[in-house]
Amino acid sequence: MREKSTTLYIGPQHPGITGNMMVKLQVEGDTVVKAETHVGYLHRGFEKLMERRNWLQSFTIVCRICVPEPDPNEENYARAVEEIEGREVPERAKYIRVMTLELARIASYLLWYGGQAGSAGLYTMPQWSVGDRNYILDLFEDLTGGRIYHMYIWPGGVRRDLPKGFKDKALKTMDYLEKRIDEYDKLLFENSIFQKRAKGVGIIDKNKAIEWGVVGAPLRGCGIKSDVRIDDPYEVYDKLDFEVPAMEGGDVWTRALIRRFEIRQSINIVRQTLEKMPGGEFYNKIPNPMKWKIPAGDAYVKTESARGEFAYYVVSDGTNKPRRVHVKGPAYVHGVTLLENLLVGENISDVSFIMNSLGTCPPEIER
Amino acid sequence: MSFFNLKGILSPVTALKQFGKKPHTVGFPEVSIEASDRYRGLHFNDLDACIGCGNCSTICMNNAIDMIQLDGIEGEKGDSGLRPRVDNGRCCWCALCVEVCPTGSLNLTKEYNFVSTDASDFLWTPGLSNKDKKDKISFVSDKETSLTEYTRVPMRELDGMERIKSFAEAVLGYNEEEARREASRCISCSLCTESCPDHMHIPEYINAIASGNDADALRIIYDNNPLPEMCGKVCTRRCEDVCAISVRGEAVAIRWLKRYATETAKNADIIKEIVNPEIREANGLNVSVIGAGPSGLTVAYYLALRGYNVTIYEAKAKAGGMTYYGIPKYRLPEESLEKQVGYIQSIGVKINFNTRVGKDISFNEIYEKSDAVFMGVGYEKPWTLGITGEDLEGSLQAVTYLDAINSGKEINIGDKVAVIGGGNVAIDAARVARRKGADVTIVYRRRIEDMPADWEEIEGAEDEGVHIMQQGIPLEIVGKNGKVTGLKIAHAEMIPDPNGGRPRPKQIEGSEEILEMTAVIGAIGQEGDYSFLPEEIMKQLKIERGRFVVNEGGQTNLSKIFAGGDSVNKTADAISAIADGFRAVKAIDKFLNK
Amino acid sequence: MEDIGYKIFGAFLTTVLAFVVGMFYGGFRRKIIARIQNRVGPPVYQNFLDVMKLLSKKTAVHHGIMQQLAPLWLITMSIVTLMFIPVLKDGLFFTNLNFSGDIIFLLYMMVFGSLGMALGAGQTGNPNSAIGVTRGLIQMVGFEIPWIMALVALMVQYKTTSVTGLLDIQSQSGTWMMFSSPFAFIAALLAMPGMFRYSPFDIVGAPAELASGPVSEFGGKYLSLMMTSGSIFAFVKLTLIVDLFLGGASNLIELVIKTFILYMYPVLWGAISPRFRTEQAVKYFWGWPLFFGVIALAFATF
Amino acid sequence: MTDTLNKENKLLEVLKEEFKLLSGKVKRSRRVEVVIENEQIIPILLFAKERLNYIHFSHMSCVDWIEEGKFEVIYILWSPEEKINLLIKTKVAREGEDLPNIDFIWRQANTYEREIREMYGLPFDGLVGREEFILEDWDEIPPMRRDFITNEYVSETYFEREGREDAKDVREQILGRTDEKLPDFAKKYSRD
Amino acid sequence: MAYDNNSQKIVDYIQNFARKHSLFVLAYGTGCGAIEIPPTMTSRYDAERFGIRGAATPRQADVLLITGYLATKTLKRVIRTYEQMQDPKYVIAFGSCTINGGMYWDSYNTINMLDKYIPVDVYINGCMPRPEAVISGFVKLQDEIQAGRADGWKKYQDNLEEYRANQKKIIKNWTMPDFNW
Repeated sequence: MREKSTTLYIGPQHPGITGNMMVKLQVEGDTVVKAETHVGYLHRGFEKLMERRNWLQSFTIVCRICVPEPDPNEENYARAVEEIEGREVPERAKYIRVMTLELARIASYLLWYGGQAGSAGLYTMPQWSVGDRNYILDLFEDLTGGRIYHMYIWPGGVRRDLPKGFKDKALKTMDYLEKRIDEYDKLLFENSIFQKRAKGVGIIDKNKAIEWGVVGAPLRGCGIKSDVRIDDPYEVYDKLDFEVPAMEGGDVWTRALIRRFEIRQSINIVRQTLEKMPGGEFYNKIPNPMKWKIPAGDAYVKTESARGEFAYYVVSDGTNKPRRVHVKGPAYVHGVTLLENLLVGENISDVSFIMNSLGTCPPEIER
Repeated sequence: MSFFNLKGILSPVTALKQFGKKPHTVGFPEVSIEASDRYRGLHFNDLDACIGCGNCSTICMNNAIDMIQLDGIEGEKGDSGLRPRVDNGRCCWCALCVEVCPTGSLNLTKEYNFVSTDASDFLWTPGLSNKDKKDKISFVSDKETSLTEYTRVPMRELDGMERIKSFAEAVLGYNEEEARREASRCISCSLCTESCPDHMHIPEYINAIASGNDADALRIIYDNNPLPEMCGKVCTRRCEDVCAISVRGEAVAIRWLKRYATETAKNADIIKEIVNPEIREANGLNVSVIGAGPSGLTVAYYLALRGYNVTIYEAKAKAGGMTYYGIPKYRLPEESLEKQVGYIQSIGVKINFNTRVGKDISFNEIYEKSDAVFMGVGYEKPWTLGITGEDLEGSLQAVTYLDAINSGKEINIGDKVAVIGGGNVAIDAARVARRKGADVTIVYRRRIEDMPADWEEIEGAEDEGVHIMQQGIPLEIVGKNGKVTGLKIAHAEMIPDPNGGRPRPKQIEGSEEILEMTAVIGAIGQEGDYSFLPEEIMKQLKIERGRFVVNEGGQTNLSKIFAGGDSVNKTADAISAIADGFRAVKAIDKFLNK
Repeated sequence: MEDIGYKIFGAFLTTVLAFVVGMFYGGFRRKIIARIQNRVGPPVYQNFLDVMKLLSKKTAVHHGIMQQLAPLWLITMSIVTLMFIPVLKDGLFFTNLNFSGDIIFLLYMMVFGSLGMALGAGQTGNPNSAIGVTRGLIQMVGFEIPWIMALVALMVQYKTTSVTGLLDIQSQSGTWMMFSSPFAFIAALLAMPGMFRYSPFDIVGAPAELASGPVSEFGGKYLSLMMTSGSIFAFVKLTLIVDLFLGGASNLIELVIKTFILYMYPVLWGAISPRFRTEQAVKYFWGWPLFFGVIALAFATF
Repeated sequence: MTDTLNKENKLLEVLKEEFKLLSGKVKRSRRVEVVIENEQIIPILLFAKERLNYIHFSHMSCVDWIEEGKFEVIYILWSPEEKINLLIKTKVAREGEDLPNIDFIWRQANTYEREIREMYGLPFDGLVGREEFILEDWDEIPPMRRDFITNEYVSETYFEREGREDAKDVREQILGRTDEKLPDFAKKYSRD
Repeated sequence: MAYDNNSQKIVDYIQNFARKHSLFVLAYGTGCGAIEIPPTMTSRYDAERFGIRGAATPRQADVLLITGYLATKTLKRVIRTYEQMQDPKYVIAFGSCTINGGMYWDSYNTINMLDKYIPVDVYINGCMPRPEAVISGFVKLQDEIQAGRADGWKKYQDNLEEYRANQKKIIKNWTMPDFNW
């Protein structure tokens, strides 16, 4: 093998990259000796744009920050605005929100199934899971009117009530998915080659994980039980019954197991919300959006998204436009400092693999 | 890692059984999934239902919606004549435009396939380019989900039975919080401004109120209305009829908001301090105004601001004309008018009270010494019913009655009063009579819904215990000993007008009855009294059907004489009079500064 | 003279046959994998369209002469290899040019094409290509060892170095080599997916890792040549194994059935397997395949 | 509610004892906010991390208060044990001042600081890292500063598809029909 | 070019037929519309049955999908990628953003009109376009190819100066090699 160091660019145009970003690798033989994340290919200046848009107009733009799972953005933004304004949200809306978030989590995990297996070269998996993800998107379409960008959770509640027959359809989809996930298990998790690929790769040090800013499934994959849903409960998560897994290991395999466990939990939560959902209002109407002012103040709100803790820091100066909306996605840390450190010493075959297991999503790094 | 992981090799093999399954691929294009019932696809706009308020265009943060003129769609009152055009190169399908559409004409459809090689195709007009897609409408916004607030903030009023005890103002007015809330309902479409005879800057002052800036609101209001508080209390508010929100809900309470803004200034000095008008240097031109009614005061105020020397000749002791003497005090308290008139006087308008032109001073004298004369003399002389028995004691006209009450005189009307007519004056007279302790019945030829009076007034009257007899035609006032004892009426049925007009009442034969009354008040209209004019002027002035004939600036055929108010326009309300005055101001200014 | 004419015409027909069969196999592969993946998949003739389209593309890449030669080299080697493989046991057209010792020659030729490719890819200057080439060579070392051992075992066992010789032995004894020398067959079978470079051995082109590896810089006509060569080469490999272990084929239908069944094995395994890392792949080849290769050799020797 | 905010109040007290806080308050359960001079940023962060076990650096943000001529920088920490988000705010002048680099305390702060340096032009003393993080070849004023007007920049830099010039404003259309003028001081209340 | 020759017509027809039914799509998710590419390519919508498949590198690709907005930083890479692609090549533009800026019309970092920088053959409307719409877009492109109208690549060659000027206006640090045919 050659010991000369080569510079290898993974991205921005590269089938293995998650989204549109670039990882610049210094490679010796097959081993990465230095990694540098380059982002900015998807920078749209959301936070600048929101300075020009009023509180409601900003609601339609926040979901675009993260494509695979836009709902945590909407929910975070809505909750931040509600917190500053002191607006009450009806109980039913909270249940619908939780259901939406969990559906989004399932959809995101299904996409992750595809990405994780696809980056390992198992192309049947993405065909299945991304294909089945469409059924969740169909549910979203029925519920919100959009497949990807739902623009559904807005300040004060949700935009529309559940459509007729939604509950049955959702439950049926959940049953179907549960069956399918068993099949995924056989194809992916019981697959000896996948196990060989995933075990012992991209290990995060448990003792340093929190300090490094690791959140979400990667942190739980280090054996640390941390989940915004239980640490800082929002909406109605404290009234639902679900388990947060934590497993020792810190490698790609543990992270995968955590997600495999969580997708079932999410299906379970969706069922629970559908059962427990109270009647009543779904929306505490906001005043005329063009004249809607929020009193001065700030709020820091967090949501557990599929990739980890999603946080919004929103500042109002008392006008009808936000002063500042700062979005921090989990990938902000995962995709830059963590990835850069984790890749060192790994095989270049595993670069994309590790990236997928961390859930690196460039649009939330640069926004 | 086990040495030989048999399960790990065999388990994935089970995946191969999928080979036998039917693929779940969606066919194309023969079988394509129908988008969901809520899908946010391309726009559809019902061009007939749309009123061109442009709210969709305003809410769109992407500047995707332009309001454009379409062939065959003309603007009218309550319709700007513009229709939205969508730039799909901007649209993000957030459907906020649907959520804020006050009429519900704009919707999204299930259609989403829009593919083209030419980028300019994506600029299209919903409803025109996709006429046939009305049945594909999917994402709609009903009154519950719409972001437009369809219910107005309720106005606090005195209780009906409490009201009739005194002449205290019945309507309490919004407090600050209510006003802000109500003002924030406005979508600022400005359709109302066209409908307002005076074209007040309604969206601007409502926005000022909504943004918490009452002083600015007052300044904007005073820009073309010198008697806003009066309007805020008694205006006929045609603006609210065309309010975009009124298509599906209750119009913004424009009148109450104006009232709120003006009431923030407690007296004339504060008004002057807030409005702080720019008064131009005196230009040495004299303008005389006959009649201190709304139109006269308007002319006087704005001409005074422009540096003219303005003198008003008022026959009565108080300024305000019909608004003082014709409107009961529970609607427009005396102090309110005095405050506004005081402000007008404070900027240099001279009012000669108790000076009836033609009696105390001759018209010719005024005419000679003025560079221009404005006549805002109004309709003073009431019409009589034209039925027998009108000369009986206890038979009187509403205007006379109100005038007397407002001047502080007492007129004995007994305890059972019939008011004939369905306009505001009739209701006023009825409610005043009610406050004087009488049991009042309004007799109206048509149905309640045909009454020209404001619905709020009618409701108020009913609350106060005024009976309304609809479809009753007065036939004769019955009297004994020269006093009214009853009113003979006949009931009527409504027959549709073959020409498409509103249905007309037709007397039902044999339905006559006599109602016992102590007084009968007629309120069927007034006319002008031009006896103050000298004969040679009368001869020259063009008068048609009792009204001066004027051009759009209020100028009569005698170029020095301008006229406005009830004696010119047909709408006969205060705001029209103010509008006439305002137009005359511009015309006089132009006329004298050629 | 007549004989030569048949030979030349036979060579032409063989090439066409290999091309057509190889292309259709590729098409079937895509279709079958698609069905496993719950979808419809492209038409079976899709690969023809792809090649035609690529041929019709303009080519404006110049990295050097070697890069331009590489695809030609590749296809030449494929056809040359094909020429030395008896497609049918007997018959006029498809027996081709074989001679004693051609197994050794074939072993040599099969590596040769890849080497040319390696040179061409190396010249493009694309680091992905370079790494892909390295990986390809490493993998080749991996699967060649059990594969060669299996063939050597056959040669030692049956004392012939000619494919025709082995075919004759099979038809004389009436048993296929897969039964008569099972260990060699197992070793060859386990090593075979490595030759096809389908999952889990697609480490050379691994899109998620190396874009498409050595072929990164090849487009248009080059790529079409490569696809053609790949199709022919797939046919070559399948036919060779059929000849060696499955008793060859005496007519085209038999050939197609045997090769197709054999072909399904790497294809289906590919459909359900993620990719090995390079060293894992080598480890795999030097595990069970090598083990069976050694046993086969021992079996043959003793 | 006061009973449930015990740990939050306790945290505030501890911080008040240790540092001279400009202000501090419990925003709600699990959110404590303190404002501090920018010289004390490193001491308070170290104190929070080492002594109070606020080991998770959640977030770092910057707000441009252009009217005051200040940037407000917010450090948000999280304690996995106490489960409290501690917001530490400080203000720094928009021009001429800098903040200390804290990436030796938390290495991921490096990313935040690089972004703030790039988007606001706020320098961090001793910050190492590529100058360009998100933008490329940017030579205007840093875009997140409020005096950078994005739509003006866009209209002079990028193209806009033609064909929309015939758009009309509803207000102007109606004004035109009524032959009325809008006074200038009222215009700011017209809808844009 | 003169198309008076019948044999030329037949060759063109066959060429176009092959080009039409074999579209290699470059795997480059330039914007958020890329999220609908996996569903389009996978089992539910299965674009492969139209001959559409992914290609890892620009050299092998025929179709460049601009999936939504383009940040200026990406624009530079897109131009480079586009120029590396072999003729004939096609560009499909997704979503509103490529037409007139979409929801990022006032963003300082995204371009508004894609066709000022590289030629576009087909626009698919939507934000983002559904997989069905994406497939319709491809079908439209196929029709255009069959009819010989999808000639954006020729336009690019002919008007290179103009495109270059526009590109250089945005990309301040132009360090790319010049386009060689």
